[in-house]
Amino acid sequence: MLSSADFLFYFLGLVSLVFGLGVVLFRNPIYSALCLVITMISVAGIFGTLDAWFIAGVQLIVYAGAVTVLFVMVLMLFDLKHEMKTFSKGVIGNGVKLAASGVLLGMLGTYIWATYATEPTFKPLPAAATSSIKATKDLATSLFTTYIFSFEVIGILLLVIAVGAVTLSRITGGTHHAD
Amino acid sequence: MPINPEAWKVGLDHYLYLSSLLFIFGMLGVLMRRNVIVILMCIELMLNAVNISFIAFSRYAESTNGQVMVFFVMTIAAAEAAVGLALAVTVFKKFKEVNIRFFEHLKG
Amino acid sequence: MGKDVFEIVVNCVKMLLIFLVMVQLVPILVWLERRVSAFMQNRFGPNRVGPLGLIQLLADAVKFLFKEPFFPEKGMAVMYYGAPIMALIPGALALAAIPLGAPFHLEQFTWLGREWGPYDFIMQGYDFGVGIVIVLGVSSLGAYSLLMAGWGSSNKYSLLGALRASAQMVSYELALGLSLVGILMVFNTFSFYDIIAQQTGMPLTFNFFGKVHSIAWLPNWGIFFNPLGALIFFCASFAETNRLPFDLPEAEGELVAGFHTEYGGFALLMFYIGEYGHMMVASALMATFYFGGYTIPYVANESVANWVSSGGLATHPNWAAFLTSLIFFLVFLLKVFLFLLIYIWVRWTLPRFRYDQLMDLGWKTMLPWALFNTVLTAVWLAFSHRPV
Amino acid sequence: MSALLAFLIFVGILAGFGAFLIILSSSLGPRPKPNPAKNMPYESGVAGTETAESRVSVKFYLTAILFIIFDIEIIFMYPWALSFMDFVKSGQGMYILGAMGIFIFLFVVGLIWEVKSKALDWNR
Repeated sequence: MLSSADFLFYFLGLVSLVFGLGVVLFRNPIYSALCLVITMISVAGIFGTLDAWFIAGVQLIVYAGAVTVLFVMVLMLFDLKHEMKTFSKGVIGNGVKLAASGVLLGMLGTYIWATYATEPTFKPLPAAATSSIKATKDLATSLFTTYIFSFEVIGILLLVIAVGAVTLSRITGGTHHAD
Repeated sequence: MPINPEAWKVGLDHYLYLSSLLFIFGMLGVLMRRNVIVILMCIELMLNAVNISFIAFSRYAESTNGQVMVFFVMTIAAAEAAVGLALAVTVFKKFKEVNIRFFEHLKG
Repeated sequence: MGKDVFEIVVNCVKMLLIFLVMVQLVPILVWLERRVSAFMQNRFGPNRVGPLGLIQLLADAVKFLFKEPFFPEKGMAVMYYGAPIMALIPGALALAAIPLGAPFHLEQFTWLGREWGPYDFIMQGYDFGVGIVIVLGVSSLGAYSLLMAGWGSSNKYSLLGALRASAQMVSYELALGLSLVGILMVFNTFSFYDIIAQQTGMPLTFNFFGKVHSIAWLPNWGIFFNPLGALIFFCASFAETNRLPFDLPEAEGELVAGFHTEYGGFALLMFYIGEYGHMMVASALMATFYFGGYTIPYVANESVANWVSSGGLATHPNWAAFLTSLIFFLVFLLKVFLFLLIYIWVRWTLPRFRYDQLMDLGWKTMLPWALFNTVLTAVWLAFSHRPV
Repeated sequence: MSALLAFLIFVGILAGFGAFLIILSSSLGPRPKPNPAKNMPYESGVAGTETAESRVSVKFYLTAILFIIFDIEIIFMYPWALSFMDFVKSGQGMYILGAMGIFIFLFVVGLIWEVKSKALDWNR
């Protein structure tokens, strides 16, 4: 019978796929932003099924609580009445794009079907770390011992963005007017 | 060839299928949409799909490297969203229109 | 959710109880607010309906239910109706993640002719190991209900109010998050139960540059380890819940009621439930981190258990265990009510900030002070716990 | 895992309760009698000139951008807070203080630059 862990994975996976598709298909960008919020929360849930609780919390704080709020805020500031057509036109262009994603989906589908027709190499979930606190502590110690250099580079990157985003929003350049 | 009835038990490859499907949706969004903000959102979607496979591999390989990598991917994604939206706002202020076609006028 | 039927049923009932705790506390808090504000302004407040005016809130709720359903002209239905529901969710989810009492253990017992095995229940909705990160993550979703309300009611001023309220809520979340880093460093763990365990019983003992000092007359609470962090956390939580003195988005002349101008009837009440929910979460966090959670200051948990079982109140050890955790729940509720009282008290004493003062306070004073507090705690811990 | 199941059940209960309240309150009241004056968005009596999507000051998104950047720097401080005492107890106190000192120094430089560049000034 479907165990509760499997049910959780299938439920959260379905929610994230459906609302992920919603982000792409909704004409009004505000609704696609709201679908993005629900996708972020369900991806945090999927991290939960993988016992990565600290990363699920960070995903909720950073993605669902900060980045998507910025998207919704910027969308609200724009004048959306005369929204250009949402999907790119051009038959050849669209044809190539749809063909590319069709090929990808096809490959994925046949791969799934091929592996599961034979004997799936089902690897059971290894035992979770003793407690999520200990797992987070291992994450923290490895962050500060093996990845210390990239940690400092991230600090510099964040400083550069703090300065860059503000100056970017102040330039009034641009060569041509709207054609 | 009948599908193996035991296939629905969740293993590592189920997470990879989910993450690749989400990635394809994000890629479709980036290719098809014209509104800059929605393109940035679909890039966030693709980065989330990458995060899912990172965590799935780190969970099944029982090492924390995947989770540290997810930390850095999140920083890059948030930085990219912040700068991308700052650009989109300058385009909007200039051309009263948010469309990927106007981005090549943005010089100086 | 549990091994067998009994545990699953008890967990679901516990889930409903915690949800009812939040929804039922809101009318009591509104009544308390009106009585306390009346007391402060030397008048009576609601005392006609029912004893001491307690039924007043029930009457209000019923009146709100029967208001004419109103929908603004060019409003968006999904956002307009989604906003009140979204206002309910973060507060309750965060409250369910905070432990309200001590976990208790039930031995083997027979009931309805069946043998029920030993169980371990926690007085909490669900226990993620890293509780505080999930609570912060969920309470950061509160900004969406404001934005959806502002945008859904297609009223220019409510949109401006919503943007202001969410900008304020967002910028004070920084100070909220940073002020907790100090206390987490002292306790060296994320799980609520370890934090509370480190604050029980013995008098205040701390290690100051190598020498261990102990002050007998002070309990071993977190506030003495990190007073500045506690102050910043409490002030930032005012701004998180849009309460006075930070409720400018709802108070300015033309903004009228800010993001919920176009709402009447029960939707308006749901926004209040959301606001009080955030208040309860902030007071519960304040009590858990800085004032010892559900433990009684000088009394160790075991002595409370012994007192209950010896006192003859409970014959069967299971009832004794249940009663002890009930006592802890009442202690925790008392602490949370003390902080809620302070929220209401501050509302009727402090004047309101202007918007640029409010944002300057958030970015230019609270954030640097929280950072200073973190650095100070780090230096103090590094030098006092050095392996000599 | 069961905690996540409880979390989802709780979200379901909350959303159901909220939807029930909305449906109840919109069905119980008197039949909505639309009338143009009432349906106009409430602008304290003054007839609204433009719709909600008209120009609104763009200062708000700058706060949101800066919030993201500083929020990530705070998120990096959580694992530091967790592993700080273990490093100190194992004699590496100075190492961890130095590592985080650089990070916090960059945080402070960013904050000071934001304050000096008047990015956060609300002239209203």
